[in-house]
Amino acid sequence: MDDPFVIAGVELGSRLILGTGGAPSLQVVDETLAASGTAMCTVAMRRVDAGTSGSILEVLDRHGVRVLPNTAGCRTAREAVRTAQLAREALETDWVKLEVVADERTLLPDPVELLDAAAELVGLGFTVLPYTNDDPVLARRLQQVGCAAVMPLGSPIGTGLGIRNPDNIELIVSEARVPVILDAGIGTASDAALALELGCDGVLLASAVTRAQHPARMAEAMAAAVHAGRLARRAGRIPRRHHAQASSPTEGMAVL
Amino acid sequence: MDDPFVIAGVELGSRLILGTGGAPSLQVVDETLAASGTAMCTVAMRRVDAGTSGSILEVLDRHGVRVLPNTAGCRTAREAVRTAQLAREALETDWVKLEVVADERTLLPDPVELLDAAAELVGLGFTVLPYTNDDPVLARRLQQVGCAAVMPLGSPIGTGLGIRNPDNIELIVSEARVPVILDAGIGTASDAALALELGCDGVLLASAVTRAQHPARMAEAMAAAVHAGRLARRAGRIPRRHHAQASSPTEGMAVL
Amino acid sequence: MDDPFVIAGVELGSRLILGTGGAPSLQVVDETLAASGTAMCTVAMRRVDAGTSGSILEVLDRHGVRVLPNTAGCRTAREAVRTAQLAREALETDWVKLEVVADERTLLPDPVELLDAAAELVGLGFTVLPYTNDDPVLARRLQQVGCAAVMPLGSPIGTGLGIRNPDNIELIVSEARVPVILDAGIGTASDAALALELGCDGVLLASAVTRAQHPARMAEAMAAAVHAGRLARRAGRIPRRHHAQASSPTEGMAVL
Amino acid sequence: MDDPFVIAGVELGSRLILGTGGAPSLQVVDETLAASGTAMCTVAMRRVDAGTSGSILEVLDRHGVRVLPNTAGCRTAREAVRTAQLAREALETDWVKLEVVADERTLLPDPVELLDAAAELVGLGFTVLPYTNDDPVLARRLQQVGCAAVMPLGSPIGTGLGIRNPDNIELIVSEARVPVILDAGIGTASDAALALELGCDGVLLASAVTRAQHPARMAEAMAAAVHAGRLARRAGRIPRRHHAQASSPTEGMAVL
Amino acid sequence: MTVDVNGSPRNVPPGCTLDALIAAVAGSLRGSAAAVDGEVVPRGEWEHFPLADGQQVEIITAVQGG
Amino acid sequence: MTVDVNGSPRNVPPGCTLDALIAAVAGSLRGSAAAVDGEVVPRGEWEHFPLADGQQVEIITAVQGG
Amino acid sequence: MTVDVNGSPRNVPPGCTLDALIAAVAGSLRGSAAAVDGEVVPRGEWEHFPLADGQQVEIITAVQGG
Amino acid sequence: MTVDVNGSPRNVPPGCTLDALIAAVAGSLRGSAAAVDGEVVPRGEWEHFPLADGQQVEIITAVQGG
Repeated sequence: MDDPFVIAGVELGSRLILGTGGAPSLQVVDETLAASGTAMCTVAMRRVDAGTSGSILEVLDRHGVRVLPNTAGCRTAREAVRTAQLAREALETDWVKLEVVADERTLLPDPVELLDAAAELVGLGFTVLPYTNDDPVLARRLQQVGCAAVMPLGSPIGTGLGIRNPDNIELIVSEARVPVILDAGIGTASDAALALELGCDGVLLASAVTRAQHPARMAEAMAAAVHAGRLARRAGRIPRRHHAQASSPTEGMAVL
Repeated sequence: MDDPFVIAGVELGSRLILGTGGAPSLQVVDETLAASGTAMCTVAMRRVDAGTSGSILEVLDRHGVRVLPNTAGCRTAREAVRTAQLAREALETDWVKLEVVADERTLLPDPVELLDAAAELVGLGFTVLPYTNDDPVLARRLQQVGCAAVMPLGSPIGTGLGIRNPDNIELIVSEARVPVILDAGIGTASDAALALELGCDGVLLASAVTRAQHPARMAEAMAAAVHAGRLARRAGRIPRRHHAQASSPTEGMAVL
Repeated sequence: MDDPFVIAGVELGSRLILGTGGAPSLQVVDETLAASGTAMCTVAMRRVDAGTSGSILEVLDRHGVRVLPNTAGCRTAREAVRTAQLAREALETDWVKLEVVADERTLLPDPVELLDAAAELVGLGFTVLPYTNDDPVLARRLQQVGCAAVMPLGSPIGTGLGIRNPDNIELIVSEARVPVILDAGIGTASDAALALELGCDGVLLASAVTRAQHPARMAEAMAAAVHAGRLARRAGRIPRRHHAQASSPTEGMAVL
Repeated sequence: MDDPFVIAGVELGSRLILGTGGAPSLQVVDETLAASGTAMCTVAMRRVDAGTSGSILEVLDRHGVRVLPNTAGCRTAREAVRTAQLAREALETDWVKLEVVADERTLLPDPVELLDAAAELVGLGFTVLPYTNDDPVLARRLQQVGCAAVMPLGSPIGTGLGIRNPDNIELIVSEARVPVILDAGIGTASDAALALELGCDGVLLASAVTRAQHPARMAEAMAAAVHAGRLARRAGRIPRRHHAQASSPTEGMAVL
Repeated sequence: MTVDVNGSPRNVPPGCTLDALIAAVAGSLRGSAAAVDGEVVPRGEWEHFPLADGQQVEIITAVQGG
Repeated sequence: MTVDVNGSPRNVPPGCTLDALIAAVAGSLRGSAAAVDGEVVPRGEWEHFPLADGQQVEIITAVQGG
Repeated sequence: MTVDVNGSPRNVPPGCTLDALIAAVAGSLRGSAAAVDGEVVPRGEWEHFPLADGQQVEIITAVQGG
Repeated sequence: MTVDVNGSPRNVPPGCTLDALIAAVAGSLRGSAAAVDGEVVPRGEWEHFPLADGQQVEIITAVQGG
């Protein structure tokens, strides 16, 4: 593969990372995995007796997809670190999608708790992929404490509003020494393509696929969009011009 | 094919239509055709002795691509009609991309001349695909006089500014009884995906590919983007929400 | 006044033109006129016995405001010309806001009928202010047939979506030889300020004021916004920069 | 005044706060103060012998304008706290515009240092007005430690890019228990009006006025824009609609 | 005789002129205008403009409008 | 004795070890993990980790999540 | 005799027909077309279309275009 | 003796107090403030604040700033 996607020394076969939340059934998860060609999916960690089913892991296994546990629902560094530790014991992976949100209404990351949790988890030997806001300074600090990637939001989780501030994403990319993965806010394929065009190395999305009217079809759309956006980034787009420029010759017109 | 793209009763194998103008060489045209999988390309009609080469037709033949002559450079209905007639004799096709521009600076269509030319060409038995602005009323009138498709601009030719007024494109699509093809203004892959997501049936672009730093790679990107956008349109995207919505369960949190 | 606003040789005391439609009562019209400081208002022409009241004219008289009859509701050049003629006889003014819309759903101008009506009315000695779309070519043609101003829309009538395509408005302004008045689509004060900043000479709005929760207050807001936007245009704004630039000195820092 | 602007119990006569940096001369500062009607201006603290002139204070005195010292150029909480202490001794005010930036290139606030400095200064009895990014969570935390206002950026300092993410500003406003002042990024009058329309209580700007081609005129424009935006916010704008709505009666058309 | 005024039949005295009809319908001549059988009649002609049985008359005035 | 498992009291035999509890609650050891009184217990220690009366045990597993 | 071809004078033998001229100018008949004195001549008529001295002939073909 | 003022050495008479230095450097006490060896000295203490040889003094004032 002439354009590998590598996180913490591990090459992933796809730049599209899927969240499995929101899918109406494991059958739908199964179909979306097949359609998306993804190589890594997130899962949440919850009490065994909360009417949950462990068989999401079987679905991921069947597709040979890497599992990325998240710390969704955690509000403090303490909770997040313990949740990551539980995930490591349960899933035997030291990779974690670190989420520490400030409240249930906005689901926005708490910058202080997030940074504390990231530093502690790195110290505990985790490979930390933090879900963060689009602040370039926080992204920089997360790298300084040793995160393996930074995952800025395009817009709040589940909103489908796309990338609200492309300038910030471009700024994060321009400074990044680790992969940048656009996480949260993707609503449709063009949003995903734009993320890659802005220089993101990958996209992580859940609701846009799992809650679409036809999840598997949208999963296929997202896979194509990520491919398109990456190629476009590498193809060197034409500059934006304020005046028109003809694409047909201006000489050699017949006199009619 | 479960989602055919049909213009005037003819099914085209790709929703991506390429203009060949601006490519530095026929070799590049050849590579972009291969990479794009396009089924139809535009050509301009010019005097034989203007240092021109007829072999663009051979390149199109080699790829089994349909030729769509344009009337680029024409400023009046009279010029455009005669140019279309010459194209019909030269290329033995009655399909024409109708361009009647108001001036060389903006290359914007002249609504009055365009409508007159369209009506006359339909009367002469042509299959008319007009390059138009994004006015829904003009698009409606072009359909009323019998055009086989309408091709509104996203932004002025060659600017790469994308789709400046998505509301107008959506309005044109919502009323259209013929295929709507986004023509002009595409700068990168996400622009093309957006066009399909807005409901356009296809995209016509030239400079975005032929003037990219790596034309063949951008052609491949555009093919993937058009595929992605069409699938996303048919997949039924999630609604835009102003408040966040969790994609992980809110129950079953461990107490840590 | 060092920056006069002149249409057809007549200086108007305000760059804000108000439509009176949509106001819940003449009392509200009276208050909004007072708050806005406008110098010209539009009225519609309707059958006397349609439960209408002529006293809108008395309100305008009381404020010394010029009346600008419109041809709202007309769908053909023929209807619009006759309506303008009736308005001239009724109101003894040869100024007319020319509206020829294509349908009731979009209320978008019909470019062909509009241009025909404009040419005929100019020939009949009218001072024609056409409500048009944002097509720079149509704006140019309306000037060529002798219109005294061009009044492009920002977005469809009554939508409050603001200026959807600022590029087109700037293009119209850059070519205009008559005043350009942004008509339709204004939703709030910043939209009006932006219109002037883009180079428009004035703004015409109705619903944004008459249908606001507090019409008189919004009228005052619009007057201030038009003033602000015009001053800003003339003040020469700073260029947009992609990198930050300090506004405090970078030398002379104390070492602390 | 029926709509007072109050910070920390002090009513200010204008919602427009001016930075004095970037003005080519004190004469220009003098003119912009007069034109703006501002009630508070920021100053920076620098070494006496750095070719600086103390007489900016005389200009502010002459206009009866409150002085708001900033901590511009500080990169750590320690520096910022000491700079604020020096300002308090020098200017005999305990109000401070707290700036702690992460680097000279982006001039973006460092969330961690900013929050630490804010908490310490509040503890030292300062009235703290922090320049922050547009993260609603950081804004909330700054309020929790006792800041008297929050001053989110619209876009980076000096860029004139306006408000890049209105959603975040609206979110900050919706949660705020102290005044929200849009600080940084304003380029022209419509940007300032928009800030107030989004619910900000005031605007702080420097370069947009001091570096405009005609600073005093732009200062007057900004004063009008802030007034317009505030009135519009309080007037209750019309909702955005996707379909047109006539502002003239649809009944009573004459048959012509 | 009967003329159609704004879509409704109306009896008018024989020899009724347009100015009389406008005054009767609109209350005054100011601010109104009329078209007879689709043709606009200039204000100056109203006084001497005789109406004929069965004519279509439109009488309009200014109302609030955008 | 009684331990609190995921918020509910549960009787377990004296000397019950964590691996037995996890197996009983989760059906298998694979894909699950546990914390006792707030401290995460490494998988390798489960077999020999004795439970004491009144301890708070959290047993979690992976579920669909974003 | 002399005809004007694409803006330049060109000598052609008397009785020269359009197909001959196109073949000479364009190298082949395929992919080209012609207008004489502003009127497009259908491909089927070229063979028998006689040229006259002083006529304006436009001969065009397809080139790369947007 | 010598103190460092804003990064440059400056000779001051023995027993020189901070208020005298500020007045000498800034021209007046109004609008200025000082830190000695990194600690800010409250305005009320200037009069009796003795300077010592080799101290680092920062004297600042207000300038135009954003």
